[in-house]
Amino acid sequence: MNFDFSAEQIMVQDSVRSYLADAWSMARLRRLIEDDGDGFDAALWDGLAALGLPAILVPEALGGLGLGFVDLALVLEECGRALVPGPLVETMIATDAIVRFGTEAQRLALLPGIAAGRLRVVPAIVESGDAPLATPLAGGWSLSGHRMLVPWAAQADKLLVAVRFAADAAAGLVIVDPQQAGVSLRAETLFDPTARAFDVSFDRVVFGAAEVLGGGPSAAAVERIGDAGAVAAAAQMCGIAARMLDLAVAYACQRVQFGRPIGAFQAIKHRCADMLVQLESGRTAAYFATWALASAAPEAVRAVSMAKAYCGDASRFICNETIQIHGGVGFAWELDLHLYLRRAKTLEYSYGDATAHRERLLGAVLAGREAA
Amino acid sequence: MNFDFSAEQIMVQDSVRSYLADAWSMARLRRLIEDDGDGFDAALWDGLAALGLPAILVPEALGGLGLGFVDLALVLEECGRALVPGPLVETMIATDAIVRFGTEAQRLALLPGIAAGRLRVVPAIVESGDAPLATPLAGGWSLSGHRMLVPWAAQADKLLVAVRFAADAAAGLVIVDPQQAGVSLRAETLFDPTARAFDVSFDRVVFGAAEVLGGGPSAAAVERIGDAGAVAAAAQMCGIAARMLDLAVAYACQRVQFGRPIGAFQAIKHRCADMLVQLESGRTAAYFATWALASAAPEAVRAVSMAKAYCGDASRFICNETIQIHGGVGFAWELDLHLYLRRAKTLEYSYGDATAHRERLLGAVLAGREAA
Amino acid sequence: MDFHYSAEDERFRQDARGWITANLPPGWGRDVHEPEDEHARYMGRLAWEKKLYHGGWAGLAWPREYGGQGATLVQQAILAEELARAGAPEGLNIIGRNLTAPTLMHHGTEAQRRRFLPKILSCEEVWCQGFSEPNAGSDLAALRTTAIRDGDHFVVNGQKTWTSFAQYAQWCFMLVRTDPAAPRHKGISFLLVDMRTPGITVRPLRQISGESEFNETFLDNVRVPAENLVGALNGGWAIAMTTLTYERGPEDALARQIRFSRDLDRLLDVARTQRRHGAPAIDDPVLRQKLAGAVIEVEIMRLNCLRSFSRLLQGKPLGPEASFQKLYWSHMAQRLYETALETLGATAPLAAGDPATPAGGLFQTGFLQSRAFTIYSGTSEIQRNIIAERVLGMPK
Amino acid sequence: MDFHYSAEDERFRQDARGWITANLPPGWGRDVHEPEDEHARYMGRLAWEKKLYHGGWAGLAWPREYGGQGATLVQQAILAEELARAGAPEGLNIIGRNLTAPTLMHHGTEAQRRRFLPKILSCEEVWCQGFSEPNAGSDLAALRTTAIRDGDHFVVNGQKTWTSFAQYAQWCFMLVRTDPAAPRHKGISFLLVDMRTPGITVRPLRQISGESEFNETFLDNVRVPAENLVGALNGGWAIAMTTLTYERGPEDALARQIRFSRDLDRLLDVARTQRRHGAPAIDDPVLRQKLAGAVIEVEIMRLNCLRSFSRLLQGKPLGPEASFQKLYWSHMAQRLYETALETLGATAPLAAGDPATPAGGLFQTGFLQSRAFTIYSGTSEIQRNIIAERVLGMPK
Repeated sequence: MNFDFSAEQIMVQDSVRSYLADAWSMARLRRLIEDDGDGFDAALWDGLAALGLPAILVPEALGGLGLGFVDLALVLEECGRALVPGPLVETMIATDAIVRFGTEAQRLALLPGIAAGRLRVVPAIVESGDAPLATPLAGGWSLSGHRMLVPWAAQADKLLVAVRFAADAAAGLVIVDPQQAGVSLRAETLFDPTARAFDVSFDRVVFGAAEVLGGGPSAAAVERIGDAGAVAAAAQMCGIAARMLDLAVAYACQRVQFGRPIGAFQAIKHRCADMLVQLESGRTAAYFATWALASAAPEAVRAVSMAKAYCGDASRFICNETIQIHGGVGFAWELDLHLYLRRAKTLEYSYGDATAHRERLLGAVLAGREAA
Repeated sequence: MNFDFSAEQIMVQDSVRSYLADAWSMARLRRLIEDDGDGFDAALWDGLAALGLPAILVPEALGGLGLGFVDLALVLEECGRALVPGPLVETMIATDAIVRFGTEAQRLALLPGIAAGRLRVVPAIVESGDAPLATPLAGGWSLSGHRMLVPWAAQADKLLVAVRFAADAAAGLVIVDPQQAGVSLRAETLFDPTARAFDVSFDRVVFGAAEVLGGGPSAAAVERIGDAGAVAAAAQMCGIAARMLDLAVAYACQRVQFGRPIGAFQAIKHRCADMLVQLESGRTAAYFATWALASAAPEAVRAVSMAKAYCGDASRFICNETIQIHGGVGFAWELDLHLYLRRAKTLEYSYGDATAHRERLLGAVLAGREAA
Repeated sequence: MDFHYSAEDERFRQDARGWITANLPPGWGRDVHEPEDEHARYMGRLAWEKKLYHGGWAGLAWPREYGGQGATLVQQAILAEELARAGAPEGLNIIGRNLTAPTLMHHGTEAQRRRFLPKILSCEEVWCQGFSEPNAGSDLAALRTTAIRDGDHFVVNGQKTWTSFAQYAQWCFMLVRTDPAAPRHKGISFLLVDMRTPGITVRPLRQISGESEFNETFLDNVRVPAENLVGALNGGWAIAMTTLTYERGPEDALARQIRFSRDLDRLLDVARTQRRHGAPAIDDPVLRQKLAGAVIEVEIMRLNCLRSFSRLLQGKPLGPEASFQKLYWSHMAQRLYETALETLGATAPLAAGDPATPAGGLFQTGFLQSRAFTIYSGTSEIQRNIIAERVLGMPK
Repeated sequence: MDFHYSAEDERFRQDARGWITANLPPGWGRDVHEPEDEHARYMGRLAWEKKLYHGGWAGLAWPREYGGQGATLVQQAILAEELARAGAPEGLNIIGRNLTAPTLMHHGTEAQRRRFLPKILSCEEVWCQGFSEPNAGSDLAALRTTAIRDGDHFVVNGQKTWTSFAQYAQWCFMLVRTDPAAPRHKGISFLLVDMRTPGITVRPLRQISGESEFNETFLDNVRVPAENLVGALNGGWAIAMTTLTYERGPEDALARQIRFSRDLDRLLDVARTQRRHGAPAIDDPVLRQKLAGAVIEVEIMRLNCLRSFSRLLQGKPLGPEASFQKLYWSHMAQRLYETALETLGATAPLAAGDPATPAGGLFQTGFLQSRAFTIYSGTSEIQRNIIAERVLGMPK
């Protein structure tokens, strides 16, 4: 029983933070927005890959570090804090699913490349009207339908597409190459200008069992990638919220009105205290969830939904109040606050919102009581 | 188009307030609690009857003042503000139903007595497991089942019981004498020690068409008595909340800590400002609802549910925060705060809580859009 | 208390409804909204406001001698309702109508009123507001922009910020320091400044919503005729309080209520078409609670305004309780747009411009704009101070 | 990070669970709760605490020389979990265990520790706390109770208030003013006072819940041996800060979490049996959101405590972040009991004692008690000051 991160885990966090402090900046992020290009920062990707981040979850035998989700917790927080763009976090989420559910061949084919930073894989799982349906075909299936909000699909080498199999209505993840025939991408306009996502259509895309993660339908794999995404979102929201609170406190200590720093007024300082309570409680929930995921604990569903619901509400509160505390400059485009707000809001509604996760958690709790 | 009360309405309010200031006090209310008797203050009842309050809704031809629900608004607020106990407000709610739905004979039999302060009539409408069911009988019906939380049933001359008629599942209000054979009362233990309510059982209570309000089943009468109760509760909650805010502000201006009145600290003063906004918005909603009820406006359902939902939330917030602002003495039995809290909480859960009324309102709004 | 309308008012309503139906710009109404391009949007708003003026719908309750129609405040509220019902655009000269005009009616000379008020209604002159400065936000009395008398002119130097619509405005009312030696509140004057005067530079400030409604305004030896002083020299603070009272008051609020009510209406439509868990979002009981809460709050906002109007009709002046309106609607609107994003659910991360986002991204933009509502016109913290100290009488 | 328990800890858990099952007082467990009569309730709690002590479960993580078991903080947390799972009663000597003991461990003499600590664990001596006074609530340093040295005694005069369990306590630790001439914080000392000393009068204060856990304590020439001074003369303020840190810290919080967790468990049961609109309340999606929120918050409370324990295990001292625990759980509990009343719905106006109210009125009582949570042990306003100033470094 131990709620602390290890010295190694904290070292990794420090190295990520100091790399980002040196090699990355909000100014560079803004250039990516203004350039109006594909939003992908190859140098940043390479730098983070050189630090070993995509390798964390990959087994040592396949060129990775052989670590688990707990080892990601603080890294994800740093990614949130620095608004790291690009498909790094999404690749980590997909990696977790491949490590746990992939066949030997799939693991061999994908994980070394991921560990080396050569391969980018993203989940394509957001529910929309016309979900991809796989109908049987000689020697495989034909896939049609579409997925919205597929992150960085144009920069990804593979998509992990949540698919429904017509035969027995089973669900599964299918490995699809976005360049494959029948796959078409439409760039979406996003609330977070530092992100990229695509509406991906599948028109009779042919695939075989080799492309189904684990070799066949697996509802567990679909649920797992959603859970990993939810926890990654929760941890990133903690990072963003922590950064916002830092900015709020710093501004409140420095901005003088009525002859005093505004941070001396209870209206401001008490709110900052409430923000801290929610931030730290969110971290508590997010850290616990990474452990539950890593150890496949029986309470994993509850832990994941708890983290996503609580961190979503907390980051909403903290981001909104940070803007409020900044007063007039809080809604100036030049300040970075809205970039944090936009990313946090996007994460809040990704991988299930707080309401959905609360309902899921209560269902699990009641089922657990029933069983006990 | 006019959102103001008339000079006459404000005069009535003033007369009620000054009567209560002279003849009524929290000390007297506390004696009613400590005496552990029936909780009924006959002198108060007579005094308020002499002021004409039970006569307000009764037509002039029947000895009343021939006024409407708007004329009750400020009176109800004063009743809440002074925690007037006893079946006065309940009798007003029942009176409204009798005026609108009673047969000529029923109006003649009941309303003059009500106007004169001789007759007390209370609604028995709270939903519980075993609702009263009327089964046909030669020349009438036989009523069995029970109603909980019937206010002041032991002090009432008549109950207006919401009943389901077995034949066609129609609903209606039945006038029942609580002394009648087959009616039995169990005094309930209440959260509000200044109130009295009873679990009333009906065991084959025989009645005829003459006892059915309006002469036959009427879902509209049942809905109306619930609406009148909800609006009366909303107005009383405004009165309680207004009193609580007065107490909070007075205490905050007088209690000195750290060398300043605590009302000078933003943590306290800003909360009082928020309380005022909610109080006044609640009044806006409650006043509008009395008008909608009085004029049977098409928006009545929406107005009633808006008032009950908003005032419930507002009074919850204001009562809780007033106790908080009082610090240690806020949770002392000797202070009156908890008596207001208990009454307000009881009203919050009477005649439908905020959640139920929000759902009802949205249903009405969507139905209205459908129709438009 | 009576919410019925007189026969005359009902006739007025029919007239207004008829006129609006006949004159609404193409593309407006239930299912569309303003153009993406900001300049086009503001020009559209200006054109609509001018159309209203020419139709005889501007300044309904103003005195006739200043271009008004001599109608009642009730009719003004009816017009607002009908504009909302029709989904009509907002105007552009909001500051002129809602702030300059009442300020001049209270504190201007007869000459100033006759000079300025009619052109506000006709929209020949659009107004902006020069109060805030970089170091004078909540603490407005810390303002540093100076005006030094030079013959029959004042020479103004300094910097204003958050000057809404300055790039479209011909005139600006401005607080300037005319006596640097006096106590903070006693050395301030209220000036009317022609924005076309040499020495004025306007730099748009981009907001988090991507729009540039606000500006920084730099003043470099700007010469303002002394006759453009409103009220007494060094008596500007009290005048500014009047302006702020109107900025936060029911007339401004009712105009905003139009927009919130329209957006809420769209939201209810969207909730019917958006699907979640295989059913229309509107069938989700949890979302229904939030939508119902929004309906209630938007309706109470309207009724709160009517309640204030009733006070005005009785001749009671607008006081510090104007802060009450501002505090109410600004937080209400933030909740409204949060609920809107929740209604969008998984599609909330899309934005204006994406074909898959409903109502053209209206709610995402509204959400971003709403973050400013609790800041401009005096932050919520300032409003709470005013309410606590001046309405509830709590200590400073 | 690892939430698995070691084999040894799992054995400990089995032992604890077995012992609790065998020793739980009759009537306790999932479906019942404490007796109505307050005195009987407290005597029951005291008896249970003594039973735990005799069973070897008291002071698990305390040093053996003071009567402790030398076990780990983790095992202490396991015991707390098992007590919660079993629906066991709380103890009575909470102030002794959670406040007196750590204060003496930090600031007491060895003699004081050996004299007082073992009897806290055995419950031979129950403690109460004498900090607040009528005019020294949030502003604790305004206290006026004096202690004047007279030979080898202090003579204490004054009045304390909100002294929990004073009527059951043999001892009280108390803040007294020993140098009225010194600056407010510098003239205060920390005394241990035998409640049986002549001159002490205890008057129960009835609370809004109807209970009388709190008291006013009057001190009239009470003679306290000088050896009962803790720490330095006039050095009491720093010691009080230690006490308050523990009062607000994770150990106190975890004990409370037991109760909230037990009440929440009952609430989920009640939600299955209460009916609304013809279906079990637990099927109402809107209520489910609130119940889920309660489950989340109660679980995060437990995890927040474990996170603090991990810091303690690493030897990091408990600092001002203790205020964080207090602020979190007090508001959480208020939401929990509001949700409980909402679950009761139309039956919420019933109270303890009525046969038709579920769980014996537990939730109504809990609701009333919870109003005090954000007030005692330092109001939420004080906790927010501490967090802002001492954790976030914001200006005073």
